[in-house]
Amino acid sequence: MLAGLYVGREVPPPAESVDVATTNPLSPGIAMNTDLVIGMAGSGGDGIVSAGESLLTAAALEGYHGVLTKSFGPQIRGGESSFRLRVCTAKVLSPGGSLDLAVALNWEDFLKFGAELPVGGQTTVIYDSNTNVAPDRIPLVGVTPAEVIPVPIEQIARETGGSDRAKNTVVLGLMSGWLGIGRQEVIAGIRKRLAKKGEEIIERAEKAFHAGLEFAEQHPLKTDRLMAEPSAPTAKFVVDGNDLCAAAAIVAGCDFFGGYPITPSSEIMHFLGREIWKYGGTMLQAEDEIAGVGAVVGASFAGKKAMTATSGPGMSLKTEMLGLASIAELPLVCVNVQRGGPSTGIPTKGEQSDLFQAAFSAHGDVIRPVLAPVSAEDMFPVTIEAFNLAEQYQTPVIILSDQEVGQRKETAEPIDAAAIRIIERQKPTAKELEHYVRFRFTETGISPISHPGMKGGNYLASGIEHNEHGAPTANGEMHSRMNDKRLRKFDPLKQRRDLFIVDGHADAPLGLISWGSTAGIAIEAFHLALTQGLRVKLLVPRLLYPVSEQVYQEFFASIARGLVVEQNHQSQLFRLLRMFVDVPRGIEQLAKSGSNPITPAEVADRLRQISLALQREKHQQPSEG
Amino acid sequence: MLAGLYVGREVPPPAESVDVATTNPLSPGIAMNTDLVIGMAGSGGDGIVSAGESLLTAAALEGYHGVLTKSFGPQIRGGESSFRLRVCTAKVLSPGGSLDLAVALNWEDFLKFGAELPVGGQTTVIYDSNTNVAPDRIPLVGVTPAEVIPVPIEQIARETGGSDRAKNTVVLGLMSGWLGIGRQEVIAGIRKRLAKKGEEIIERAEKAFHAGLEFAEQHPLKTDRLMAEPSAPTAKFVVDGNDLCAAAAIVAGCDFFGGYPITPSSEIMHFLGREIWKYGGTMLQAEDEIAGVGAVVGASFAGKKAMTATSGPGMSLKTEMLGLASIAELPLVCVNVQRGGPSTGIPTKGEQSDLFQAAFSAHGDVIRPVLAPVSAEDMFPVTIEAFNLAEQYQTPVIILSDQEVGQRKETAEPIDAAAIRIIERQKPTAKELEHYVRFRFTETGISPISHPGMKGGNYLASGIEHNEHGAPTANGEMHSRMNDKRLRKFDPLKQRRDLFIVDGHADAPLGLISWGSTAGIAIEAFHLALTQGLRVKLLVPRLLYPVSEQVYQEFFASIARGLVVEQNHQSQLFRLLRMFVDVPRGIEQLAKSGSNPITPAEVADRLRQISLALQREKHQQPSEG
Amino acid sequence: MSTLSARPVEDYTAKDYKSDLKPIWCPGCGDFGVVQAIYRALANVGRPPHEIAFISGIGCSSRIPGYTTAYGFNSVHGRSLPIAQGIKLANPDLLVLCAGGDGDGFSIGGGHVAHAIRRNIDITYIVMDNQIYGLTKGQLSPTSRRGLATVSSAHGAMESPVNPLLYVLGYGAEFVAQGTPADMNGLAKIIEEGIRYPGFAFINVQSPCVTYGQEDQMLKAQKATLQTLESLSHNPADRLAAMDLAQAYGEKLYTGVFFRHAKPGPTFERLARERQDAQRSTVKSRADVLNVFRLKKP
Amino acid sequence: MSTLSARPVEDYTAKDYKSDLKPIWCPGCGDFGVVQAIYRALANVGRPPHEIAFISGIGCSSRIPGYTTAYGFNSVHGRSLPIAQGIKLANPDLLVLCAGGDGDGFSIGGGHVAHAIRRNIDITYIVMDNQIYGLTKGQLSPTSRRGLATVSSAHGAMESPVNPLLYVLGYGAEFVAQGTPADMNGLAKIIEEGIRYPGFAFINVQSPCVTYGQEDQMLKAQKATLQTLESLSHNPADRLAAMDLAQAYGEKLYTGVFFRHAKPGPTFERLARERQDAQRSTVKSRADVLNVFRLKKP
Ligand SMILES: Cc1ncc(C[n+]2csc(CCOP(=O)(O)OP(=O)(O)O)c2C)c(N)n1
Ligand SMILES: Cc1ncc(C[n+]2csc(CCOP(=O)(O)OP(=O)(O)O)c2C)c(N)n1
Ligand code: SF4
Ligand code: SF4
Ligand SMILES: [Mg+2]
Ligand SMILES: [Mg+2]
Repeated sequence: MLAGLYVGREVPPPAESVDVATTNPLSPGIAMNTDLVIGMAGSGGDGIVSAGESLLTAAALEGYHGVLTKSFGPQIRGGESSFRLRVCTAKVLSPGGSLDLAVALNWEDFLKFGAELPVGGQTTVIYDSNTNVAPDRIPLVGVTPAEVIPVPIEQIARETGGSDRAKNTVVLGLMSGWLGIGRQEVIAGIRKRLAKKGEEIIERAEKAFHAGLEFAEQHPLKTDRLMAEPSAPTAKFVVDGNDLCAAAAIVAGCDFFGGYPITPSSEIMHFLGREIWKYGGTMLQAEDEIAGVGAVVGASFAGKKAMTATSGPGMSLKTEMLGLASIAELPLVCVNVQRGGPSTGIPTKGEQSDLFQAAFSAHGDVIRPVLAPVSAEDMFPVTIEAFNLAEQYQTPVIILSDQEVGQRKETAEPIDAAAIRIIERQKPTAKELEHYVRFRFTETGISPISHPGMKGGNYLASGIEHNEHGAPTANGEMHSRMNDKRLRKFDPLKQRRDLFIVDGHADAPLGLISWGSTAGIAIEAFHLALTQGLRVKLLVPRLLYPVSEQVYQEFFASIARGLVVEQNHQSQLFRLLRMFVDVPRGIEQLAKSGSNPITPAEVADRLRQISLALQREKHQQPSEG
Repeated sequence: MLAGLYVGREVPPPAESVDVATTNPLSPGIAMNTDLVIGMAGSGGDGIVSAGESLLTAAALEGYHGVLTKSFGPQIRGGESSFRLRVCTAKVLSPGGSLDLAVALNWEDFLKFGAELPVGGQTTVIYDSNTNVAPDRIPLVGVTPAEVIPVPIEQIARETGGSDRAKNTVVLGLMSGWLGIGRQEVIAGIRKRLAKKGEEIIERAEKAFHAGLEFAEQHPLKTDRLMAEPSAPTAKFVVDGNDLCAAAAIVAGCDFFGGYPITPSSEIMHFLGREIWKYGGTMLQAEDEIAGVGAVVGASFAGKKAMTATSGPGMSLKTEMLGLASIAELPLVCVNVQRGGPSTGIPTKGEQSDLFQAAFSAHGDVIRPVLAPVSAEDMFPVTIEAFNLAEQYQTPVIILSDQEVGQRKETAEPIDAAAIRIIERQKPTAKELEHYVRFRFTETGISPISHPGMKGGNYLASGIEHNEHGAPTANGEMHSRMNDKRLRKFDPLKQRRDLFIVDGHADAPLGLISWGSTAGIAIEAFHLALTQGLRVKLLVPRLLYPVSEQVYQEFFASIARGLVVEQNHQSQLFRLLRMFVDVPRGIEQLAKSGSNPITPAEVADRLRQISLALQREKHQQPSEG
Repeated sequence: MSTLSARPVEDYTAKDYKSDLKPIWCPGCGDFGVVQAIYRALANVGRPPHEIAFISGIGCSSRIPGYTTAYGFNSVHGRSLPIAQGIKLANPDLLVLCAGGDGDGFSIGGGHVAHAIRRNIDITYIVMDNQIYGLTKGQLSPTSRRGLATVSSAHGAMESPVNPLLYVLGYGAEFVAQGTPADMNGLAKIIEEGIRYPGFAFINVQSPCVTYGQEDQMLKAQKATLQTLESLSHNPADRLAAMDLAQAYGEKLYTGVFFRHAKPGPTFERLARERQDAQRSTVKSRADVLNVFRLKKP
Repeated sequence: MSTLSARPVEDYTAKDYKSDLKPIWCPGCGDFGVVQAIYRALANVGRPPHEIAFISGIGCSSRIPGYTTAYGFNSVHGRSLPIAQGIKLANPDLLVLCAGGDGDGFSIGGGHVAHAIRRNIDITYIVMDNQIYGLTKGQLSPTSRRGLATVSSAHGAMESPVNPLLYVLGYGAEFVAQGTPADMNGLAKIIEEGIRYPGFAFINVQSPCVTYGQEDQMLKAQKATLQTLESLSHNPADRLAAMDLAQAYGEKLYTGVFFRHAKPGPTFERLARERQDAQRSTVKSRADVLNVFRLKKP
């Protein structure tokens, strides 16, 4: 069973907080915020991301939930840089919609992020007054923010921190003041980070922070941005998807990683390059992706759990080896942290456009499971599950993550590794080793697998079609039986209901489906729609392929209309489902190419429209009787 | 328009001859055959294939139609070897069903081919009496052939030809005698082939041939196998799919081929390695498949028409480069002569299991056209079309051939290259070159393309997402627009009706769909079914992807039940269609893994069953009114 | 380079080869110097930009074609050489340049180098060797020194570096040189020589990565340590001597021409042209290719 | 080979390593001799078959693992080395053999050789070099001589052949040898030496293809021309001398050990084990890896 948060119907309660204010318990009458989105942009040297991380850590320490996404220009150094931080008193699953607070260290860089940092009528805009722009002249066309506040950020930084490199610390002070978060924690964090740099530097940083804080206190906001207390403050983890994937691999028993660097997946390799040795494992930075997955195939043949990770171009190169692993029936996990495609595409931005490839890139008749995590936190159970499926079914398993999930930082519930169930590959018994037959036709299609070092288990693995003993064959009937064995063995996997998040009224006529990094958005939209009174139900597959016909058929049974939400151009999940399931005609698609934001509000709107159309349709139907 | 034989409704008339005997005009009362299938097997050194080729050539010279397929064991030399030759008085499209005449030089090798050389109750079995098996003891279980004739083939060969290497010549004599084909032609062929070996050798061969002929005349068959005169004897070509593909490429204007050897595609490279220089082109045997297609991408960028060819494993390796060609919008043709998969699979036998890969192997949102020829002869128009589509749409185009089509020899109508329409890529005009914008957003999505050497056309090609000028961008909106451009440009292609073979009554309730090498079988089955009175219609797409929704919708409009026939395990075309078209529920699948024969009779049977079920269903429905 | 354009050489200056795209390299990156040297070399050679095809893979260094006015192709990681060969064979009249990083050329692309060289296709291949993966933010490259700690080798590299100079000499390259933007004149000169060499030319450039590189690889350090091969009176016609000097890669910084074959061998494209010329007369039109399928009475 | 099994050496004979699969090579193929030599070498080394992993790519020669009783892996074309490295790193106690053809190793697989060597993973890599593509029926291989006409080069090869011996020496291989089934004793001996060498060992075998090869490559011709390096009193510790002799590849048939490093360097797997041993003490259970995500009050 998939260990994790959102199994079966256990969907977290609606984030009631979304865009809804509560009252300040201290000074009743003043609304306090439960859910805020902050966006900040500047140039690469401005320490934007580290500011975002400080804020998230501080909030997490106080018991808040949060999601931090980062976005950069193509430059390695000196280009534009930004973060988006959503802080919430309850669990959040997406980076949210428009910004509540926007911070522009300079306008040129801020504008480069376009729709990624959306400013709306409810936004408070803060900018460095050194940009010499009047508050009513800020270069945002077509919007009138709630409030626009120039702050002499650079000036304060120079005066207190001694250099403009303290600008991010000043902003931390401002945020801390206006949000009421992390006074102690930010300072403590700064101290820790700068410990080696000496007391003088620390002192300056503290000064800069306090100056920001002071400015905030002296300039209260028109729209109050004080955060309410977190609902149930517990100890938190702060995770990012790539790191957590690597850590989960270690917990799952992974002893070998082979791969080749590629954005936005490299952190998985970096993490394992630091950590895997401690657990007796080995990390190999190979000469290319083919060699990386080749070494993984080898390690698996040698009896070890093994993984590789890459992004689109690397996936394309790994195609042949993945096919080999399928026919040789060797377990392995392959993570694709998707980015904008095709080809080199947009390396630094997420997209969900490699689903077709994940399912169908191999030549020949092949099934290999494809899983997708819905959040960074979800990377843990999904990675564990990927290893379990790989070992159980003796197959490559693909994890379809993406830049969004892979590189974002999130608060997460503490993980209890002991609660995880780990599956090991089925090895031949002593008796079976007496007359070992590697590819024996069994009822399940799964045959016990030996490995070098195991006496009596000697066999020939190959990419050539083979008989039960592994001997090459060109016989059509044997080929047919082996294909059948290799495909049929996945039948039980299609029965696994715990790999789906299902929520809502069983007989709702309106359906919402999404996957991977957009699933969080859809889940929030689902709860929004529920609060708006829509009769909607939700389906989020974490198992994308093979397609579990039954799960979808049951889901669709009551559905007249609905929406599939995904971050690609061709509605790839929607198309994939149609291959195996009778998808109701009323299902529409909300599909956007990568780095074009999809927001919960937008999805909920679309659902509302669909629901209205459905009602109109019903009324037009002649009444019965 | 696709130049070729089976365009639109121009399907050849039913091969009335199938399994139907006509009367001998010379001796009325004796039935003469219009359609015979001969199979022969022996060991590699026996010259099996050259015997088959001699017979086909002789038959073709007399105006018969024929299809010759070859099948071998995995050995390079000395292994088992076989041919199947179908000779017909009218056009044939498939290798046919059970054998009429089976020739076993030895039983061990014959049996290795199993279902590929099917012996039935109507078969005349000839075997070498040196195998010391009594005619009622031949090792074929579960069948009683019409007649079993031991012939001292080896003995005759030694006595007349002077060595057992003349066995195949003796068999040619036997066939010539029993079928009444090619007395002159076979001898003439032998003479030509052995011209250099001297008069003595030629004389011995002639003796061996005549000894066979004599034996046949002295031992008339119970079931007469004399062939009737061909219906309309015209000059013929004898083609095989791979060679014809290469030749068509030259006719289409291909100036560059880059590739890497792989069975069963290598003949394309061999042909071009011999011929392309004559037409000013270059053939590069690259170090691997990636380099092969890489060089093709380069040649295309340089303004030339270019092609690569491979089989499954090579396709997997070319994935990344094909994605590059898609986003850089560079024309190229990539031939996949499919074999049994996955992985190395069965290199020497055909399969149609790379369709999913052809359509979906690239990462990111990509469409690239996929075409499939229905016969060796069809390789000509399909290859021409592939180049035309590549140049017109600035895209890689995949031709899905397979071992069956690629390596079989067929009689074909003489090809008139002058009747072919060749499409050239749209180049910028002098005016456009003044301010050239490579990826300009145009109405069609197709932008004129320059190449090095063209003054003013200088631009940056890349696999990175780019703006209209080719400059790299990470902007989401630009990405979305470019994706749209690259996908939308194929809309007109989906309107091309001439890329489909459609036949039968427009309102037939029974549908038959097939593609590629199995299409010939399906077409024959379709005509069989018609003669049996079934109300059936036929659809054979030569454009497999993108899926032309409209063509299918129209076809399906009248359909209640039907059958999709293909040579793979997962019913890949059936699944692919479901993605884009509402496939009626009554459509069944006849799908077999590679090298498990599908015969016209079997398909027709299945259609009959489906039709019966349909009728039962209708009768069960309560009558109206 | 097979043919020089008709246009007189003096018509071109370095800026004719500079495009409008603003380089997004880090300030101080060695690649700025490399592209400058290329502009100068191209100006000296004097081919018009539209007769030049400039191909690269992926990496910081591989952005370079976009900063020139030539026809550029910023392709995929490690595959610049196959693409460049296809271009040159399709149109031997073009001047074909190829460039990329140490990872692009000797890790993922390492399998293509030997074959480009043994075919001897007239391409000038410039590797910007910074001993690191710049674009992907600082992982080990194949030329990184043993023991180097990077994001991908937290505990130090456990493999020996490749030796690009020795490799290509072993592959039989006829022109092998090394340069650095620390000596701009020298660099521009060897690039020009490489372009003028009538066959495959390999140029390794020690182009520092100021963001992820090591102190001793920076231009300043290079200036202090570099030794020109001329100053060592190395005879570039001596292949074994070149190999001997190449062994010092990673320890000594030699610049200049390691090897220039005294008698350039035939290029693949020249042999191809000869073959085409010899064969062309046997046919009249493309349709003739169909004759092989025609059945003739024996 | 890192550890010898406890079982005494004399327990094994060549036939313990011979499987029941009947080779489907052409009668007379050189590969028959190679597999015999491997049986003999393995028997001398004396590791039990189940502690041996034998990996190959695709080709006639790559069928060889199936003819032994070891754990075999007849993988995909050109990728035996990456797979073998994964196996050895996953379980350094195994004896890992790797084999394949000239095309498998130096054309499609050519990009992997240098990296296996610079990592110095203890694998013995045997290339059956027949200067042709056997399995695919006679195309040019990377070691085919210039001008050779084959099915894929009707008008003759236009490229120079690769030189496997010189390449691997350039890559820094510590053990480089050449053998031929024309001298079975010599061949068995160098394979045994290669296996016993504690690091990556490369063995080129001149294994004739009787179906598509040239007359002068057949065993008979080889017997007449081969010269043992011993007879030339070559010092296998001398790398430059080895390179010099290796230059004659394709012209002279030298057999024996070209190079054996006097002081074997550390293998990757040894360094990895040291690293594991050093780091292991810092953690108690796999769950400890999650500690990095734990927030602690600063
Ligand atoms: C197939 C593929 N694998 C990996 C990558 C990621 N990637 C891009 S550039 C690069 C290496 C960069 O190093 P180098 O070639 O030395 O160039 P530099 O940036 O140092 O100039 C990598 C691993 C990719 N784009 N494509
Ligand atoms: C990816 C891939 N490309 C091509 C092939 C076809 N193929 C199989 S073996 C081979 C080359 C055989 O030559 P070599 O490696 O020298 O081995 P030999 O048969 O001569 O022993 C080729 C091209 C393949 N199986 N897979
Ligand atoms: S990361 Fe290094 S190589 Fe890349 S642009 Fe910056 S300095 Fe240059
Ligand atoms: S084709 Fe050549 S290499 Fe292959 S088995 Fe036959 S003789 Fe050996
Ligand atoms: Mg680099
Ligand atoms: Mg070979």
